[in-house]
Amino acid sequence: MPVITYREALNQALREEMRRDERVFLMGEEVGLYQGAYKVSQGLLEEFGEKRVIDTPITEEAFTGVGVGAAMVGLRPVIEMMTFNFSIVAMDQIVNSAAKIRYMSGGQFKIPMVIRGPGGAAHSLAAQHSQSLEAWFCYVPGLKVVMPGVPKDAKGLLKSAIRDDNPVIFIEGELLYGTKGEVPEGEYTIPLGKADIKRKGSDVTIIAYSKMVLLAMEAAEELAKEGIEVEIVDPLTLKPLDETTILNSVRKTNRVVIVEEGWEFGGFGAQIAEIIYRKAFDYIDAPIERVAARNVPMPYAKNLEMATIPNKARVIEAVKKVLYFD
Amino acid sequence: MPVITYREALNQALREEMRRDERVFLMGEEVGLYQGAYKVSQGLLEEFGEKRVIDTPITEEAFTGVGVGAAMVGLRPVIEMMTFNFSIVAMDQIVNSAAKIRYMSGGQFKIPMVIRGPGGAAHSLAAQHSQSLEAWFCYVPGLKVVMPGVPKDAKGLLKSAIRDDNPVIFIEGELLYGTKGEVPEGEYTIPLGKADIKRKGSDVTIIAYSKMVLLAMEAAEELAKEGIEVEIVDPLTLKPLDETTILNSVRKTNRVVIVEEGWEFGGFGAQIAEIIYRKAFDYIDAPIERVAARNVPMPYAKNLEMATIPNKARVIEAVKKVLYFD
Amino acid sequence: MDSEKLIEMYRQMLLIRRFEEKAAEMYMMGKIGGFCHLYIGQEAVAVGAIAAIRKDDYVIASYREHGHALAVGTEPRRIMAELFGKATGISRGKGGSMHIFDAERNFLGGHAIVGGHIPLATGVGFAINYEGKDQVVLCFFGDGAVNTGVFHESLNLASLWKLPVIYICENNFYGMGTAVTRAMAGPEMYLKAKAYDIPGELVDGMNVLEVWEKVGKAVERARHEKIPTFLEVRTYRFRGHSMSDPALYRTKEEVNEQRKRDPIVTFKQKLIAEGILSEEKFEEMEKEIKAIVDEAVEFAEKSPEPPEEWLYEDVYA
Amino acid sequence: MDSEKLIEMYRQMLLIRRFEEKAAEMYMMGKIGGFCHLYIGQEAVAVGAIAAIRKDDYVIASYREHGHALAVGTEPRRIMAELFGKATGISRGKGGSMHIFDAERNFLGGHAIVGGHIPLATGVGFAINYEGKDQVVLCFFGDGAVNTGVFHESLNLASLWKLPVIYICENNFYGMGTAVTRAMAGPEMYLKAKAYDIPGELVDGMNVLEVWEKVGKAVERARHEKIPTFLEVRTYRFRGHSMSDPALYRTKEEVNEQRKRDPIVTFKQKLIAEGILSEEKFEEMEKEIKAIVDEAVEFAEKSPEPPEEWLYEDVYA
Ligand SMILES: Cc1ncc(C[n+]2csc(CCOP(=O)(O)OP(=O)(O)O)c2C)c(N)n1
Ligand SMILES: Cc1ncc(C[n+]2csc(CCOP(=O)(O)OP(=O)(O)O)c2C)c(N)n1
Ligand SMILES: [Mg+2]
Ligand SMILES: [Mg+2]
Repeated sequence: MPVITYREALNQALREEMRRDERVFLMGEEVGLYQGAYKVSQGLLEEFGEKRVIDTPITEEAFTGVGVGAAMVGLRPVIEMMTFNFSIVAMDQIVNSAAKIRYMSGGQFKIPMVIRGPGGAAHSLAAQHSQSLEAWFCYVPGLKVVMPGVPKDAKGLLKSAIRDDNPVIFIEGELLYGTKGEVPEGEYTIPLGKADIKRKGSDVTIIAYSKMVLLAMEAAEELAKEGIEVEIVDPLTLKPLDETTILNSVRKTNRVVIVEEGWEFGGFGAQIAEIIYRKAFDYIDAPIERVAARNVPMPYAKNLEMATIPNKARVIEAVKKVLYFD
Repeated sequence: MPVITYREALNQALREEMRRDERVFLMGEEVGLYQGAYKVSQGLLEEFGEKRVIDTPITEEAFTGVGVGAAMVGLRPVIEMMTFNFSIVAMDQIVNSAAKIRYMSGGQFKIPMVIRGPGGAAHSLAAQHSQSLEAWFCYVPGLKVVMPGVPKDAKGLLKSAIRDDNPVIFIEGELLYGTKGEVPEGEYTIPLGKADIKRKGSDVTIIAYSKMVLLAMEAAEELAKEGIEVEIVDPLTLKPLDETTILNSVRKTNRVVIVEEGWEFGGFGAQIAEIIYRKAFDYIDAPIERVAARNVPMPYAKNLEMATIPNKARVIEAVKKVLYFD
Repeated sequence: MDSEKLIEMYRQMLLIRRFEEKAAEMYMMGKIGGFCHLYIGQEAVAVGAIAAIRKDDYVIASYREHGHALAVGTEPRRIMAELFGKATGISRGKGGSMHIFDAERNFLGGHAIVGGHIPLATGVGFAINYEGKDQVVLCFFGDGAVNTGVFHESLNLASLWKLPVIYICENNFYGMGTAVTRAMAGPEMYLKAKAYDIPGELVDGMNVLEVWEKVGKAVERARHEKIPTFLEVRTYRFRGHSMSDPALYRTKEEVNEQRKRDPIVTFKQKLIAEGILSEEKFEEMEKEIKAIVDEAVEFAEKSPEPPEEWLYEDVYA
Repeated sequence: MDSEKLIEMYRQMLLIRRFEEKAAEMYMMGKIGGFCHLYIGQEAVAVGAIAAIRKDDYVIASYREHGHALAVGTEPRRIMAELFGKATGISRGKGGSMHIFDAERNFLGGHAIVGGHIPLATGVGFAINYEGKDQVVLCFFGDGAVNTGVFHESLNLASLWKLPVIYICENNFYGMGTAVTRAMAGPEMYLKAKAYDIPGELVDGMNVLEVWEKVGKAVERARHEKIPTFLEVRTYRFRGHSMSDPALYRTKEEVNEQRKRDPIVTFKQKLIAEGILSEEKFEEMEKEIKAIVDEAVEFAEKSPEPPEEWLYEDVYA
């Protein structure tokens, strides 16, 4: 299988879907002439022209609404948030238009639309540019939320998201764009709503998504040296969440660590944990550990940033804790 | 003790704090001439004049930012959201300015500001006007979140919120404004971050806030007839959360029901549950039950609306479930 | 314009008026819940504007949209049933007064966040160009919406991208209880179009023919030259902001003065003066409309509530 | 204007230029992280504008704010230490390049959401009036911010409420890689002030004296008549948008053409022509500034990282 970057995988997905369906277009800041702030849309303007790759002014609220309006009358917009931090100014359009129009209209309209871009922290971008908002989006009925961690998933899921008839929040990782992985040749899709077991193991289940999958993999390898076999479940889609795969793993290992990049208090991991406790209470042998960002706005200083976001040591410690190794 | 409405209690709090401190002002849509969309600010324009009771255009994003700017240089704004649904368009100012400026500036500025107004569903207001957003606010470091359910708490907490040096999200209930309760005579405050036991009981703990406290009380009375003694813990402040009071009750009853008006998936109750499981795992005799809104945009039709939001029957059922009565 | 079209305009205005009066009655009886914003006094705006477009053009509006829905031809009974929250409502009882949608008639709702639907209209304009079509979009909103940021962002996009959208501000001089002059700097608001280099015009919203004519010109520009327009249409609402507003912020005198401009009364006088309709025919029309509205109520009344299974439908496609 | 003030303006511009050049160097060496937006080419704007206000007035800016902080008098070493993420940084190492704050000098930051600080400035203006004071606020932002809704909402409020705020758009002709003409309809952007019934003016941002003079007039209006102003100050950034932008969207020729307008070079020529400063004095000043900047780096380099306990400080007051 060819090895490509996460960025290229996304680019391929966009390109293939735009070739496949004339109604798909890409809109956002710097997606065209600049080739994308993070170069995900590299070359698309050249191939598809200004009609289908549209640079916008800095008006997230308006152009997200433009996406919704266009979707109402039959197009299939892909709206790029330069980063998801800026989706906050567009939140009304996401929550009150994209997510609700289908319901409010009694099903008369559908909103086949993807809102995508990087989320989470990169390096030293400080408080306003380092937020993980998946917990917010997951809360809103009518939205789907997807967060791939590796190139293969990124491509297959983005293609499915574009084909989905609902508004899909598709959160990438700025620090993932350069990471590489195998991606199948030719056309494939990965269904939304289906988790993936990224590693088989019998001792403990780590649930991790997006960048945190890579962290979990690293931790798992180190733990394997100590004879601890970790199973890693990557939900891929956070909403709708594949509870079955998660619960099956939990029922097998009886011990769970949840790793997320967002803040711990009110983070999406709390909801995953609550579901596990509620639906597999009798299978849980130790309180679930959560590894998440510290509850502070992201500090700029490198050392403080490092202390804020999850790292391998914290994941390992959490695993040992659920195994009562201390 | 005098019996007054929740609305009057809030009005008294505003009035007293505005008398006490010249720097406190009230700003929002229709707060002045109109006397408040829900009449919480009745009479304040007359007493304090246009300087301190300021009507705004429909520009939530800008006037929330105005509050933050004014707070940075020493004033103590109270910003009214006509309803918290409209705070979504102001979210960037709440999250990126109000909550973060203190941290980003290394503590050079403080933002003593209250953002208040009704949240949750009223009657038949449909999807865009019936949202509970506390889960979002609680997620954001730098904010405090307060949700009183009865007049006494509303008054005492609003006074504390206004005196607090941090941005406080103060969510009232549109359907609570007309409800009555005893309120102490004279000056008093209720500290932020301290839960209140609304009812003593030994069989099961119900954790409920805002309107849901009233529902829990009704359910508890009915359950009492069947000999089930419910303890009701009202967190009052959701962030910072008084874990001690909650955990003490849980360690006593070993059974928990959490009632909230927001959506179940990703709702704040998930975080409360997760804390309880993590910190009192060995004390929990049955999976925690959550009673929350169904995961749908709010429908308009009365019967569907009723089927969406928590009701007494569902609370009673949940209590019986954690008691393994079925 | 031929008499038939004039008569049809009158008929539509009257239908809206009577429909809204009945809605008010039903609201008072508790048959309708939530927020209910009547269109009484503003009828000439929706009717005149919508008379200027084709069936395949698009219309989108705020929460004060019963009139627009009636003007595009949505069945009164389906709207009334929606207000009643019934299964037969045009939005299956899930939208209510503020969220009337009619996909079949290209009526895109019914939106309750002030300003929030303006970018949607902009997006529909974008889609029309994208597909190489020649439709147009009429986007109706209140004076209050002109202060929201998203209005300005949208006009900038429409001008930049040459979108066939006509932005129609129904300036009824109040945003809830706040007079326009207390909320908006530079009160000649149609001049704001200049900032975006698009045509801006003032329109007398109490004169259905003027609305029709000026919207018509804007529609031509949009359809054939892809030029968006911003229209400030001055009108007045004779009732409170919503059913629960006693409207204490304005004087009886002011309202009475405005009532003299009643678009239905003045248009009727014109039609009589020009011999287009006789008093007799007016009577007949009143009866016909009364029957329609009564039937709408009966239909709504008799319709079932939406079944509880519907709760989880329409969340996802 | 007396020569001393002219010389001081020159000195400040030069300090900014050299500081930013050094910052670029340090960024390339990996000493500075994150996004780093240099002010090179735009120095005359901050320096000219801030020369027109009093010490007790307020200044607020976007993420491209090193220059403004230096112009209000924040110690270069404290800024450099902030860029290095050190404990001695002006924001304790927590803010970084985009979030320089200096409470002592009424410098209100450093904000990284485009347009997001414009309402804050508006609120400070509100507070000034509230307290019956006569200060003013200078609010700096880019051409990209003029398209954001919150800019428009804010100008409306400032005009309605008569706030002493001067809104200064530093039009450097690009918002990241997007030329103004591709992002903004009606490119004579200072005319947008008309929509809000406030003065709007065009200013040559490469001429520090013109900036000083025109901002000065706006400051007078704001201070004494409570009239807000919107200024479009035309300038240019000689570097990319941020340190990671190779700026492929514009030609070398264009940049070279603009470099002829270099505000420092042209001002120097003027000072020499008018005999205000000799070449010798210029040399001295260069040395003095080089020493300051070098010392700033040394200070930053030697300063400790913020201790981990600080992580949880400053979340709440
Ligand atoms: C963003 C937002 N803020 C506040 C409200 C509450 N609200 C509903 S209608 C209204 C007044 C709108 O006035 P205008 O735009 O003039 O329209 P009109 O009602 O006069 O038709 C307000 C403040 C809202 N729906 N959305
Ligand atoms: C709301 C928002 N959207 C996007 C960005 C990403 N971004 C940062 S700076 C910038 C360009 C701003 O251009 P301009 O306002 O002209 O200021 P300049 O950088 O030229 O000084 C963009 C798009 C952001 N910070 N905030
Ligand atoms: Mg109005
Ligand atoms: Mg620029």
